[in-house]
This record gives sequence, C-alpha cells and structure tokens, in this order.
Amino acid sequence: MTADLTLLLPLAVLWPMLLAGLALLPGWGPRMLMLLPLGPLPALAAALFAPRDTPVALPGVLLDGGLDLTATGAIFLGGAAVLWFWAGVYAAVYLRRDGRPAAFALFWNLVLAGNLGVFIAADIVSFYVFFALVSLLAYPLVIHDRQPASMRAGTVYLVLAVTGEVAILVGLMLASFGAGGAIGIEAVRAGLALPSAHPAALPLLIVGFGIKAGLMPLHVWLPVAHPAAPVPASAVLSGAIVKAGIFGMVAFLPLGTPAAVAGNVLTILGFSGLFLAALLAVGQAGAKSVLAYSTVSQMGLVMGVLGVALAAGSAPATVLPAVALFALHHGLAKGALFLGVGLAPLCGRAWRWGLMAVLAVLGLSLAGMPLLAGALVKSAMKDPAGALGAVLIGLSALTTALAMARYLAVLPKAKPRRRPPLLMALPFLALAGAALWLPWLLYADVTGKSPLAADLASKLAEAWPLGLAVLLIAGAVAVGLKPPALPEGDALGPVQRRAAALTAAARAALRAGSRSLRRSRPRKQAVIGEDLDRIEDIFREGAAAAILLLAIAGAVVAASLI
Amino acid sequence: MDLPLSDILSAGHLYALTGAVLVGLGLYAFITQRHPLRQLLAVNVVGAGIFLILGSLGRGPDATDPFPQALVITGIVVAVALTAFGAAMIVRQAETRAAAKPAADDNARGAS
Amino acid sequence: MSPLDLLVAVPLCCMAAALLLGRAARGLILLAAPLMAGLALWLALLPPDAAYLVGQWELPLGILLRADGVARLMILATALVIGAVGLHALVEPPEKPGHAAQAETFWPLVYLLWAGANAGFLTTDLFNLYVTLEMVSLAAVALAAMGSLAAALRYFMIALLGSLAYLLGVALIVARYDTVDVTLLAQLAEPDLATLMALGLMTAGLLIKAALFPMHGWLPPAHAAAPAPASALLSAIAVKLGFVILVRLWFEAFPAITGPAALQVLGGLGAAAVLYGSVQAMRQDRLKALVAYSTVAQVGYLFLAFPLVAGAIDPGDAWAGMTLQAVAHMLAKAAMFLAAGLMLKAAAGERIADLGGLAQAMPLTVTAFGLAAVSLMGLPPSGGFTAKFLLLTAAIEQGAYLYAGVLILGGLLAAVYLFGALAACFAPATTPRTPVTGGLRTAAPLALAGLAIVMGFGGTALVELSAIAAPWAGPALILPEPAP
Amino acid sequence: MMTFAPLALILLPLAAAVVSFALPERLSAWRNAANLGVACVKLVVVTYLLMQAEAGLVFEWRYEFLPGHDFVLRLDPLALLFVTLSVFLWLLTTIYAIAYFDRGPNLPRFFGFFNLCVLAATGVAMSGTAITFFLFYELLTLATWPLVAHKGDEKSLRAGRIYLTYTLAGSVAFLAGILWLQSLVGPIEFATPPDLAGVPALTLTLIFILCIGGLGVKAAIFPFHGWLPEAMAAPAPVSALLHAVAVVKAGAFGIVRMIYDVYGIGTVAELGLGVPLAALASVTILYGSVRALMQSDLKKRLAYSTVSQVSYIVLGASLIGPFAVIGGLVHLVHQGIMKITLFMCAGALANRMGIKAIADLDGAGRQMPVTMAAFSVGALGMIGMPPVAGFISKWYLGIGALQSDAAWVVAVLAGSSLLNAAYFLPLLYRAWLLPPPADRPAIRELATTRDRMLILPAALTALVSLGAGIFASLPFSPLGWATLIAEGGYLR
Amino acid sequence: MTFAFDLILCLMILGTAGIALFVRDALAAIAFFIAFGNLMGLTWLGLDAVNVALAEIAIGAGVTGVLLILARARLLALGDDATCSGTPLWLRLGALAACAGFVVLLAASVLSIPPESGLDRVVAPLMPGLGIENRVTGVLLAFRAYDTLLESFVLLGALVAVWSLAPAGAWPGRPADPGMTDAPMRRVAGTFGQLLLPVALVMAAYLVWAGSDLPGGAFQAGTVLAGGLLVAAMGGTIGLPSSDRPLLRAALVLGPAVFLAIGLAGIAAGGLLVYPEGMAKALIVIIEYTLFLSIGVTLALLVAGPPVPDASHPNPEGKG
Repeated sequence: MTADLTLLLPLAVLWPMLLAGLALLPGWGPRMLMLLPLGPLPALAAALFAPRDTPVALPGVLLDGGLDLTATGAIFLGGAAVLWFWAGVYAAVYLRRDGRPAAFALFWNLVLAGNLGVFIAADIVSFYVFFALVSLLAYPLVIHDRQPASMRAGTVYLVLAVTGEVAILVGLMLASFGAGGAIGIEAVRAGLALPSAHPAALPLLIVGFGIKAGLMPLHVWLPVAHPAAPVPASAVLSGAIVKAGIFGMVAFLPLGTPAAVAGNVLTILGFSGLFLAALLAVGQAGAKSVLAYSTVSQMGLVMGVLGVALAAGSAPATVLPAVALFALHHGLAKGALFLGVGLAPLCGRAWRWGLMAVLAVLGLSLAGMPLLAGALVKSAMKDPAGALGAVLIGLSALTTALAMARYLAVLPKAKPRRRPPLLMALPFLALAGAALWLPWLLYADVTGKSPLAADLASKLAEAWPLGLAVLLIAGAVAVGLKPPALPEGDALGPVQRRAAALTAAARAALRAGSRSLRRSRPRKQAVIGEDLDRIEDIFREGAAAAILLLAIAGAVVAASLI
Repeated sequence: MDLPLSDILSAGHLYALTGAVLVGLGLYAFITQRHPLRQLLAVNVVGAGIFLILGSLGRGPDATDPFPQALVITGIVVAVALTAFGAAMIVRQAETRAAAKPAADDNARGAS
Repeated sequence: MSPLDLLVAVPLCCMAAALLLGRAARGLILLAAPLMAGLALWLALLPPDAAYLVGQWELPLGILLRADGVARLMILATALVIGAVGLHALVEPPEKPGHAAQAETFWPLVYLLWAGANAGFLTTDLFNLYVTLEMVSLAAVALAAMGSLAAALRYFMIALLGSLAYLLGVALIVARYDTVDVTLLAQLAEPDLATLMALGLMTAGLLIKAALFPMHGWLPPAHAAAPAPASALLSAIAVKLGFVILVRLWFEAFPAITGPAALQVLGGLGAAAVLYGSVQAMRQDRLKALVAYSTVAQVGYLFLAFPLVAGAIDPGDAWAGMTLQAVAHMLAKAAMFLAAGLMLKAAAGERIADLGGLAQAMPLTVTAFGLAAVSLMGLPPSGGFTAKFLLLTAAIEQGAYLYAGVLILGGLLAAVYLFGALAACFAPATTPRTPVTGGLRTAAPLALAGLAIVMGFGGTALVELSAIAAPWAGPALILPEPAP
Repeated sequence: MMTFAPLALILLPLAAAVVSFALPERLSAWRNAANLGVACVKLVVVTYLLMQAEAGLVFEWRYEFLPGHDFVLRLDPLALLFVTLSVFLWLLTTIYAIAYFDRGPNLPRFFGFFNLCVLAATGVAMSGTAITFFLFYELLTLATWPLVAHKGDEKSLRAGRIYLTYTLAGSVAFLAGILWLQSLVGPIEFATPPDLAGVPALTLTLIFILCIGGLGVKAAIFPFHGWLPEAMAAPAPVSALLHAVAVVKAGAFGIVRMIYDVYGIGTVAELGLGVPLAALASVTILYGSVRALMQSDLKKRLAYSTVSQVSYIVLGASLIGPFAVIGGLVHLVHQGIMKITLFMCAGALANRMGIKAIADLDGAGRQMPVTMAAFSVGALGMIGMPPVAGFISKWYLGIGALQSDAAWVVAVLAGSSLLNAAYFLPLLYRAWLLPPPADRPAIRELATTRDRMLILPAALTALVSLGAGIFASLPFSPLGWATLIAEGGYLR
Repeated sequence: MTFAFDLILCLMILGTAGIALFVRDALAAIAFFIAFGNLMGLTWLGLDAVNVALAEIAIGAGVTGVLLILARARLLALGDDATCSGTPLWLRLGALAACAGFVVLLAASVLSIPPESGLDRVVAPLMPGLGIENRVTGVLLAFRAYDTLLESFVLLGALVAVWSLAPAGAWPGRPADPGMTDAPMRRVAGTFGQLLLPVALVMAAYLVWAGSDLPGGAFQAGTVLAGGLLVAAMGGTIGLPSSDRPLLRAALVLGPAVFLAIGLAGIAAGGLLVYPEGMAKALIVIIEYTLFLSIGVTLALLVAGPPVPDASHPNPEGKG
C-alpha cells in the first residue's frame, strides 16, 4: 500500500507534463485551459498521503535520479498545490477569451510540473532540472499578453533567471564534488557543511536561489515580471514559484553548522530587503507592483531568518518548519491578494466592500496582526531569527502594513454594477481562507507547539508597530499625503541604460580595431612576382644551363672530395 | 725531332688534352654565342672534343682500343642525327618567325 | 624468350611498322598497348635475379640487361602511361590542327620514346644508357616541337648540352676503368679525380635531363606548350630516365665514392626544386604551365630522397619512397596533362580562370584531374601519399628535419596550387561549355589517375617490388652463365 | 566472418558513393534508394555490432599496407560510440539532404562525396593505428571539400580554399607528429599504447603539440577555427554534417585518441600538457561564444557556436579525470545530435522560407512550429538547459574539472552557458514572439512528403537529444556508453 | 708520326676550332668547321683509328658541314645571317673563368688516366668466332650490336623528328629543293651528279664489304651514298622523293628492320642478337648492307630537311 502511495510523487510531476503534452494537440488548447485545475491534484494527494522520507528511485532517468518527500517539502508541495489549483480555476475563467489558450496551458502545466518537482526532488540533478523548468518556462507566462512592458519584463526576467540557473548549476557542481560526487540532496547538503567544501559553492547557491527568491539586490526582475503576467500567473509566480528559490535554500543551506560569512551576508541582505522592498512598495502605482515588492520584502524576511540560522548553526529542525509555515501562509495569502487585483474591476458596490474587507484582513495577516495566521507564522519565525531578528520582524509589521495600505489604495477601480463570476470569486475566497486557516491547522504538527500557547497580551503589545502604521496611514490620508512615485524595478532602468552605452562603446572599439588590423597589410606580392619571372627567364637560357652544369658538376666533385 | 715534352706527354695524352681544351672552347662559345646555329656548331665542337678524349685515351703503345672507337662512331652518328634535327628546327623557327613578321608589320601599318 | 628484350624490340618493331603503314599506324596502339602491358607484367613477375647479356657477350664488353625493382616498376608504369596516352591520342588528335605531319610522326616518335625508355630502365651499361637517353631526348624534343618550336629548340639545346656532359663523363669512365657496366664499376670504382669528375659531369648532365632545379628552365615552356598527350609523355617519362640513370650511378656504380656532402648537394637541390617549383606553379595563370611547374616540384622529391636513401640504416623504406614517388608521379602527371588538355579544349582558353563550369560539364575529366592532384599532393590514399609517407618516415628517423619540413611544405604548396585549379572548375561558367568527353578520351586520364590512387592500397606489394635486386639489398647481381 | 564487419562499414558507403557517382540525374530515385538503403543497412550492422560489443567482443580487421605499417580497423567501444553516432545521424541527414536538394544541379557529385564522407568518418572512428587514422582523416578532408565548394559561387570557392588551407596544414602537422613519434617508438596502435619511457620529455611535448595542433584544426580549436565559419557557405546538409558528425568530430575524436590511447593519461599528466590544452579549449569555448554573439547570419552564429561547443570535448579529454572523460565523450554524441538538429532546422528555414539572417527569423515559430520547436530544443540543449542532453555533458565536465583540481573550468562553463543563452535565446525570442513580416507568404509546414522529409529528421534528433538527457542513465544512452568506455579504457 | 706532328696538328685543330667558333661570319665559321673536321680525321688517323677517321671526315665534317651550309643558306634567305652577337663582358669573363677552371680540372683528370688499349685484349680473342677481321666492326655489330641497333633507330627517329617539323599543308611532300639556283652551276652539278652517283654506289658497296675486315663499314658507306644522292639531287639528276612514297619508307626502314629481325631471330639461338655459330659473318654482312642503304637514304633526307608545301600550292607559312 505504501509502495503505491509513493508513486504519487512521480505522478505529481508527470501528470502536469501529460497535460502539457495534450495542450500541444491541435485544437485542444481551449479544452486544456479548462482542465488547468486538474494539474496539481496528484501533488495535493501526494502532499497529503505520500509517505515522508521514502525515496522513489527512477532508474535510467537523468543520472539515476529519484524523488523524495520531506516533511518540509510536503508543506511547500501542499501549499503550492492548493495555490496552483485555485489559480488554475481562476485562470480557466480569467483567460477564457484569451488568444493563445494552448500556449498558456502548455507552459502553465510545465511550470507547474517544475515547481512541484523542485519540492520533491531527491537528487540535485533532478532538482536542477525541475528548477530550470520552473525558472525558464515561466518566461512565456510572464510575457503572455505580449505587451511591450511585458516583453521588457520578460527579458529582464530571463536574463536574471539564466544567470541564476548558471550560478546554481556551478554551485551544485561544486557542492556535489565537495560531497565526493554524491548527487543526493541530503548528502550534498552535508558536504557543504564540511570544511573541505569549495568556498564558492555556498555563495553561488545563495546567489542562484536568491535571484529566484528576490534577494535584495537581485530582486529587480520580480517587481517587473510579476505584474506583467496575467493575474493567475502572477499569483502563482509570487505565491509558488518564488518559493522554489526559498525551497532551494531550505534544501541546501547547511544548517546546523555555523557558516558565519555566508550566513551574515544573507541575514543583512534579507533583512534589508524586508524593509527596503516594503518601502519601495509604498511608492508603486500599480497594485501588482506593490504586491511584488511586498513579496520581495516577505521573502527577505525568510532569507534573513535563514541567514541568522545559518550563521548561528541552528539545527534544521528548529528553522525549517517555521520557514515552511511562513512560506505556506505567504504563498496562499499573496496568491489571494493577486487574484484580488483581478477581481477588483469586476466588483461593484457591495462586492467591492466585501472584497476590500477580505483583502484588508489578508494584508493585516501578512503584516502580523495578532490572532491572524500571519502573526502565528511570524512568531514561529522569531525563534530561529535570534534576538535582533525578532525585533526586526516585529518592526516589519509597520512597513508591511504601509505596503498593504498602499495596495488597497491603488486597487483598480471597479466598473459599476459588475459582479464577479463565481469561479473567480471562489478561488479567491478559498485561498484567503486557506491562508488564514491552514497555519493554524498545521502549526502544532509542524512546530510541535500549540498555536494558542503564547500569551495573548504580550502578543498584542508586540503589535505596536502595526498600530503605528495605522496611525501613519490615517494621518497620511487625512493630510492627503501622496507617496513618491517610484518606477517598477527601481534600479533596473538606469543600469540598463548604462549597459547599453557600454556595449555600444565596446562594439565601436572592436570594429575600429579590426578595421585597422585589416588595413595594414603590405602589398609586395607583385614585386616579388616580377623578380621570380626574371629568375625564371635566366634559367631558361642555354648559357645559364651550361654554367649551372659546370657549377653542379664542380659542386659534386668538390662535395665528394670533402 | 723530339721535343722533351714528349717524354712526359704521350701522344694519347696530348690528343686527350686537346680534346679537353676543345670541350672548354666549345662550352665557352655555347655560353657566349646567341645564335642557335652557332650554338649548334659549338655543341659539335664539344662533341668532337669528347670523342677525341674517348678515343685518345684508348691509344695504347701498340694498338688503339677498338671499344672506344666503336663508341665514337656511334657517338658521331648520334651527333649528326641530332645536328640535323637541330638545324631543321632552327630553320623552321626562322621560317615561322619570318611568316609571322610581315603579318605583324601589316597590322602595325594598318593601325597607324 | 624474355620480356627483357621484347620490351625494347616490340616498340622498335612498332616504330618500323608505323613508318611503313603511314597514316594507318594509329591503330597499332590497340595492339601495342595490351601487348606491352602484358610484357611489363611478365617482367614484374620474373624471378628476382632476372638478367640477360645481350648477344651473350661477357661483361666488360657486352651489355647487361637486368630487371631490378626500379626497372620493373618504371617499365610497368611506362607501359600503362604510354598505353593510356596512346589510346587517348587515338581519339583525341595529338597534333596541332592541320599539321598532318605531326599526326603521322607522332606515333613513330612515341614508339621510339617507349623503346628508349624501356631500354634505359633495363640496361646497366652507361654507354648504352647514353644511346637510350638520346632516343628519349630526340623523341621528347620532337614531341615538344609539336607545341612550341621555340621552346622545343631551347629544350633541344639544353638537352644536347646535358647529353654531352654525360657522354664526357662516360668517356672518362671508359678510359679509366675500361668498362661502362654499372655492376662492374661498383666493384672497381675508386675515389680519384677522374672518377669524381666523371660522376660530376654525368650527374650535372643528367640533372638537366631530369629537369632538377636550377636546370629546369627548359621544362615549363616545353611541357606547357606541347599538345596534351605529348606533355603527358614528356612529364611522365622523359624526365624519369635521367633520374633512373642517376640512381644507377649514385647507388649502384659509385656508392663507395659518393660522400654524404655530395648527396646533400643533390638533396638540397631537390628541396629547392620542391619549393621553387611550387612557388612558380602558384603564380601561373595558365593551367598547363601550372602543371608543368608542378613537375619541377615533383622531380625535386626524387632527389630530395637521395640523401635519405643513403643515410638510412635500413634504406628499404626511403628507396621504395623514392621509386614509388617516380611511379606515382608518372601516372598522376600523365593523367593530369591529359585531363588538362581536355579541359582546356572544352574551355576554349588556356587560363585557369577559363575553367569555370567544367565540373558540371565534364565531371569525369575533372575527377581525373582531382584524383591526380590528390596523388601529387601526397594525400592518402594514393601512390603519392605512400611515397611521401615513406620518405617522411625516413627523414624523421634520420633527424633530417629540413627535408621533412620540405616534404610537408611541398605537399601543402601543391595543395594550394592544384586545388586552386580544381576550384576554378567549380566556378560558374562564363560562356557555354562544349564538353569534350566520352570513350577513351576520358577513360585514359581517369584510368591513370585511378591507378595512381589504387597504388596507395598496394603499398606493401610495391615496396617489395621496389626492393628486388636493389643495390642495398645484398650482394651484387649473380650473372647468368654464358651459353656454352 | 565478423572480422569483416568493420570492413563492411567502410565498403557499404563506398558502394553507395560509386552508385551515386555513376547514376545519371534522371535515375535520381534509384540513387536516393541506394543511399537510404545503405544507410539503413549500416544502421542494422551497427546495431548488431553494438549488441556484440556489449558482450565484450572487439572486431578487428588488419591489412599490411606498407611494410611495418598495418591498416587496422578496430571496433572498440570508443570507436563504436562514434560509429553509431555517425551512422544514425547519417541516415537522417541523407533523408534530409534528399528533401533539401530535391532536384538541384550536380547531385550525383554531391551524394557521391557525401558517402565518401561517411566512409571517412566511419574509418576515422574505427582506425586502430595512428596511420590508419591519418589516412581516413585526410580522406575526410578531401571528400568534404567538394561539398563545401558545392555551390560553386565565389563565396563557396573561397570557403573551400580556406577550408583546405587550414585542414591540410593541420593534417601535415599531425602527420609529422605521428611519424616523429613512430620513428621513436615504432608503429602506434591504439589498442596497445606505445611505451614512451625512453623518449625525452621535450620531444614528447613537441610531438604532442604537433599532433594536437594538427587535430585541433579540424576540431576548430582557437586559433585554428577560422575555416569553420567560412565553410558555412556550403549547403545546409553539409553544414549539418560538418558540424555535427564528420569533420570537427574527427578532430576532437583524434585528440581523445591521442591523449588516452597514444600518450596515456599518465604521460600527459606527467608532461603537464593537460592543463594548457584545457586552457586553450577554454579560450576557444569563450571566444567562439563571443564571436557567435556578434554574428548576424544564422548559420554563422551556429558555426561559431560549434567552435565553442566542440572544445567541450577537447576540454573533457584534456582534464584527465574520470568524470571529465565521460563528459567529453558524451558531449561528442550530444553535441552531434543537438547541432545537427540546429543545422537541419536552419536549412529547413532557409529552404522553405528563405530565412538566412537572424533578423528574418521573426515569426518563424508561427509558420513552422515543428521546425522551430526542434530548433528550440537544440538551442536550449546547447545552453545546457536541462533536461536536454547538453546539460548532462556540462554536468560531467564540471564535476570532472573539479576532480582534476581545475575549478576555473567551472567558471568557463558558467560563462559559456551565459553566452550561449545570450546568443540563442534572442533567436527563440524572435521566432516565437515577434510577428512575421507582412510580406512573407504563409506556408503549410508539413504539406508534402518532401516537407516531412525535410523537417521530421530534425524533430527526431530533437526528441533524441531530449531523450538522451532525460534517460541519461539507461545503459544504452550516450552517457551509459561513454561511462562504459571510460571504465573500460581510461579509468583503470 | 712524330710528336711534333702531333703537337702541330693539335694546335691547328684548336686554331680552326677557335676560328670556327668565334669568327663573325657564319659561312666562314662553317668552312673552318669543315676544316676542323678534316683535321680531326687526320688526328684519328694519327691515333691509328682509321674507322673513326673515315666516319669523322664523312659524317662529322662532311654531312654536318653540308647540313650547316644548307641551314645557313636557308637562314640567309630569310634575312638571318647567323653572325656572332655581342654578349656582355661580365658574361664573357664569367664564362671564361668557368670554362678555364673546367678545362684545368678536365685536363687534370685526363692526365691522371694512362692511355692504354685495355679492352683490345678482351676483344682480340673473340674475333675469330665472328669470322671477320675489323675489330671495330666486331664491336659495333657483335659485342655491342645492341647499341648499334638502337642507334640505327635513333637515326631513323631523327628523320621522323625532322619530318614532324613539316609546316601545315606540307604533308605528305618533298623536302625543299637543295638544287643550285645558278643555272650553269646547276648544270655542272647535274653532270657531276650523273657521274658521281654510280661511283658513289660502287664505292660505298666496297666500303661496306671492306668493313668486315678492313677499315670501313655501314655508316661510312652510308655517308658516301648520301653524299652521292645529295649531289645528284642538287644537280636535278634525281628528285627528292615525297615523304609518303612506300618505296622510300621501305628503304628507310629496311636496315634497322633487318637488323632487328636478325636480332630477334637470335632469340631462337639463345637470346637477342645472338648469332648462331658460324653464321656471324654472313649475318653481319647482311646487316651492314641493308643498314648502309637505309643510312644513306636517311642521311640524305636528314640533310634535305622537312617537307615543304608544294610550290604550286602557295602556303602562307612557306618560305618568304
């Protein structure tokens, strides 16, 4: 029986691939769009029922790879499956008039397969394959509507994704080598902890996963790419795909062995991202951009905590459950928030108020409003985050709340008298519900603590930054203060312009160089040619032959006499 | 009348030396002469010199070796055969040139 | 009955018959070609000690004919080349248009050349070699004169000079040793002035005949101007006789008195010839001049081999390399000239640039040219490659890196100019082509080039053949008992 | 009887060549049939041989072509790897070429030389001695030249000339090298590596440089790569063949033979020759990629990509570590499959829609989706994107480099991957995402048999390159075979 | 003959040779060359080599001289006087140095070889087997008959080569008329020719016959015959035949062919050119007679030169 259930793992990835293949069949595109929700179901089943830590070997595939579901992976997998499912339902409606349903279905399912695969890969090669799948094939989703902004976003996304891929590949190679050529993830992670590990391995992995997860200076793709995609795609991008990067860190960071440098750097970058990104979010004009920056911020929190744990050498067991839980909550909540953006134009009047209410609750949850799921997962994070980290997490409620307020403020205006279709509202509500409920449900299982054990009063007291935020927002609204307008992707624009100028200069220099090389060839051939002709004319004379004859005869004689 | 030279230089050697000088003379003429007919003549002189060396060095005190004599006769016949061919070629070349020249002159005149 | 005499007698009979038959003599080649090929094959299969005293007169006086490996290979190649060229000339008139005299005299001259070459390859008698040399020279000059009289006259004069130098050397040898037989001289020779002088003179004279740089001046104009079948015979056979006689002199008659320095003189000239001939060939814009200069370069290899043969501990490889180079060049160059003749005729021009479109119009002829080029360049699989390979091996084994370098460089240069010509055939045609193809016309060059290639597959057999009665292989020839 | 199996692999294409040369154009159907038939028969023979080889049998055919120098055809696992690759790809390329040319001029010539190329490539693979190798290596040069110059226009002739200049210079260097070595240690048999103990290190180094330099020309190692982009003037099937199987591979294959079967790992390491060669290969990888980036012609870009990719094989061979060897060997196959996909697609694009410049690619994906899908798979594989086969090669190379204490190579691999992405992804972008120009007529991609023959081979190789990646650890996968070779021969 | 005679003869030879080589006028040069040839003949007599002396005078001086005169005359008619042309001084000096050095070396080599008739000892005991007396003939037609056989074909080949030079439209045809342009002279020559031809025939036949035992032989005799034929042709007594006359061809080929046939017949007796015991003399005589006939005709035609276009059909390439 167990054996049968382990087969859910390969099924979890093969099933979406099969669906993707079906999308290739001529004329099946629209049909496959309707079937999008089917994709993550085996994964959901696997997350629920598949045995933990029971590897499934897949002989002959890749480098004899395998799949394995860890406890942490199961949370990621389950969360992702739920998000993908509801986003799929949403997409089936949202995109029903889309011009390229087949392409969307194809890549949706492929990315889904990759995303799920990342969480259950047992060896680094499979992991890398799935990671590349989710990373690169998300590109078509980003540019699905082919708007110029989307295309630009897609290019940025692709450049950073490929860079990240390469960093991860090299990092994995170094790590695998350090582990004696092993390819099992556990073994590789253990190898990274060894003193003999290559010093570049860990930084490269952090950079690679950091790009995917939006680590602060590498996050630039995220705020441009997430808003560019269609709403359901944005939801999964921000909610699930980003988690692939987080999961990469979860899987490979050698927790339990202090790694001061890497850990501290990751801490600093993560926490600075937590605050900076949130502040940048406040400056955004589009709701999706705000959410994207918010994702960067939230992921910064996770990575900051991971950094602290890494530097301190905390045992994985003390960190990973909290991270998983946090990721679960964030993924579902962020998914719901994105779907909300798509719903907003469709909700007139009462519907809008309802929508706003749910969104506000979600926002507050993200910010860490006590009693909501967000506060729960944040409190779980505070343990491994260390003293300073805990303070920072607490403070982040302020910035997050500001960002969420901004989100609500810039939410698209509704057209009058519209009511959302059921199949779009339902996913939204379901996700919101799951985001608020699932952490409560799983908290005890995962962390081994009761969610209600903590003192409520102290929690409320810790929520002062949130209160401050409410005051600030109220004040700002009262005075009519407007946040500064910041471009999507902050530093991206200037960097791109500089790069373009540099490339042009290099091209010009190269061209000039090659031209000067080509010019300086002397033309002496003709002169030599004439000389050769003259020599040949001499040889043709009988007199020359006679003299040469004497000379050669003499030479032979002389040479023989030597 | 016997010159003292005869003590150190037998008749055979004397003719052989003459042959050697003839070869040298002929070669010199071959190099410095331009006209093919004169070169042909020079070659014949060289040949005669060679035959002379060949024959005279077979001149023993009592008899002359028949072997080199036979070779010389063969050589003379080959030489005359080649000379005839050479002379014919020289004449033919002159004829061809002479035939080509008036035509060229005509062309030149026509052009001017 | 022995092929040793028939190989000379049959072409002489053919020459006489050709004179008697007049214009009908053309068809004689149909009989002569297979007959001679058969005889040559018979010769090749004779026991290793096959030898023959003409008229059964004993040695110091008589003339010894002997079939060593070099002779066997050269005669076989000669039979193939003349046979093919003759069959080709049967359908492709060798004369200038309108020259009926050339059409008729071509055949007796070819047979004279054939007899002379065969006689020269077989004999060990230096004076007899002189006569054969003149037979070949006479026929060669006359054939060359069918193209350009001026070039032929120059050739004639220079060749005459060479003959005389050789004859002078022979005269000194006769006087000094009372014999002109190579096998006897091998035992008698002493390094005194007269002998060295004789060797020097004969060598210099023969180098003219073999057209080794810097005595090659006569060759390019004569070979380039002659009608294609004549050029083929000249380049393939006429120059080889001088080479074979030099081999007899340096390795059979006088190996004891030729010092390494003297060998280096020849080797150095050979190397210079390879480079000079190649460079000149590259500069030609007329196809046949290019092919003619290629002969200058190819001849260089033959002499470059001299120090390699002499310097080798086991000279078998270098010897075979030298011999096979001569054979491969015969086949390939004859094929190339025949093909070039057809190509130029079709192109109605003589420049390389006129060849455009021929690869399409007459692919088989261009193939023949290409295969011949492969052998000349020394690319595998071909006789040229086998030869160069053996020489290169020998050069490297002896540490003669200069020669090795020249061997390599020469192949490259050959590739440059020959592929240049070949590539021109692939260019689009500027004017419509009237291909000259069909039957024996194309088959002859193709067969010769094919043979040059096939040689590359029979390396071992050819090496063994070349080693038969070779001077380095063991004791001198055991003379046959005279008839009682 | 099976001793003649290697010979049969040589004679079969020879027969096809003769038939192709001999049959006049109006009998082109017969010629096509003969070509395909022979290719299929060869595939059968090779399959049989593979099964035999799995059982450990090694076939050998020997003939003394010069005294002391044997002509040896030997089918060891390494040979079989290359033979299998060439035979398989040749079948596809033949199908492709038949469709590509349809009724062009000079086809008897083309197919004749085409088959001679197979012959030579197969021979290169099966060569058991250095001299045999050289023979086929040179034959390959010659047989390829008419193909490169096939079109006969100014550009093709120039390309042919440059091609010859490079390759002939290379092969004489190689010849000089092996002859030098032979003069010191006697005939070189790959099966029994020569004893180099008595040879001075400097001499060995010089010989190594000569040989690798000579082979490096065909393998297009910087700075000997100049001919390859020029050779793009040739028709697409030729480019496909040159790049994927025949010419560049022969060079790379030769380098593998030199390092492992002539010098031996120990000697190369002792002489310190591996690292400089690896460095040169690395330079080539990066240089080729950078140059590819600068090209505006599709085939030229692919050509520079080949320059870069083939050096992976050399890199693997020169790193001298178990994983690196496997990586190099497996890339020999993977690169072949992927590159032939790319070239066949490029040819199909040019043939069907006249697309030559990269700028013309706009919208090609919409008009020829199957072709472009295959192209995309090939391109992603080149980048090293899993699960396409190229990734497996890179993986092994990377680990191998680390095993050999050459971590810098990993940086090279990374840089190259980035550059590959930089020059391939824009192509995909254009083809899939930009609209086709308005004046380009719409076509039906797979309308006729000829269209299918033109496009489906590429689709098949694309699938194979996917399969080779996904199922890399199956015993008969390229990786499995390369591992077998490495374990059997080089990792003792 | 004394040494002084030898010395003077040698000096005269060198003198005439020098004049022949370097005199400006071509006719004078040829005249001195003929004189030089005759002096050479004397030398050969002095060396006791009568056979060679005959050959030298008849062929070396006679035929070659006539050849050169005829060629010079034809060149003159074309406006080419074949005079010495000036060559640069440096070339002369260089050539002089080279030739002088060469002569010194050659002289030293020559002097290092003692003159002796080494092979005479080998030849002498073999002569009785042949049945003839003249050792030179023995060498020519027995011991080294192979050389002579080939040589006879060389001569034939030379004629073929000369014929191959015939201009377009001249084939088949007659050689240019060597006849005297001056009518009285022509008549003299004609009369002389009528007389000389039979005399020459008889004399030649004798020379051949004598050749077996006394000095003489086919070549010398052939030359005499050629001389007679030429003089007769000059006088118009006989016309030179057209090159395609079967009889002419037969006459040309006869000697070499018979020689070759006898040589091949020798294969039956043991090998090429083996004369069966006792038949040597007879065979040699047969060879000599046929050869003499062919040589005579060949030499005469060689001197006459290639066929020219028929006067009745003017040819643009003909003589001007």
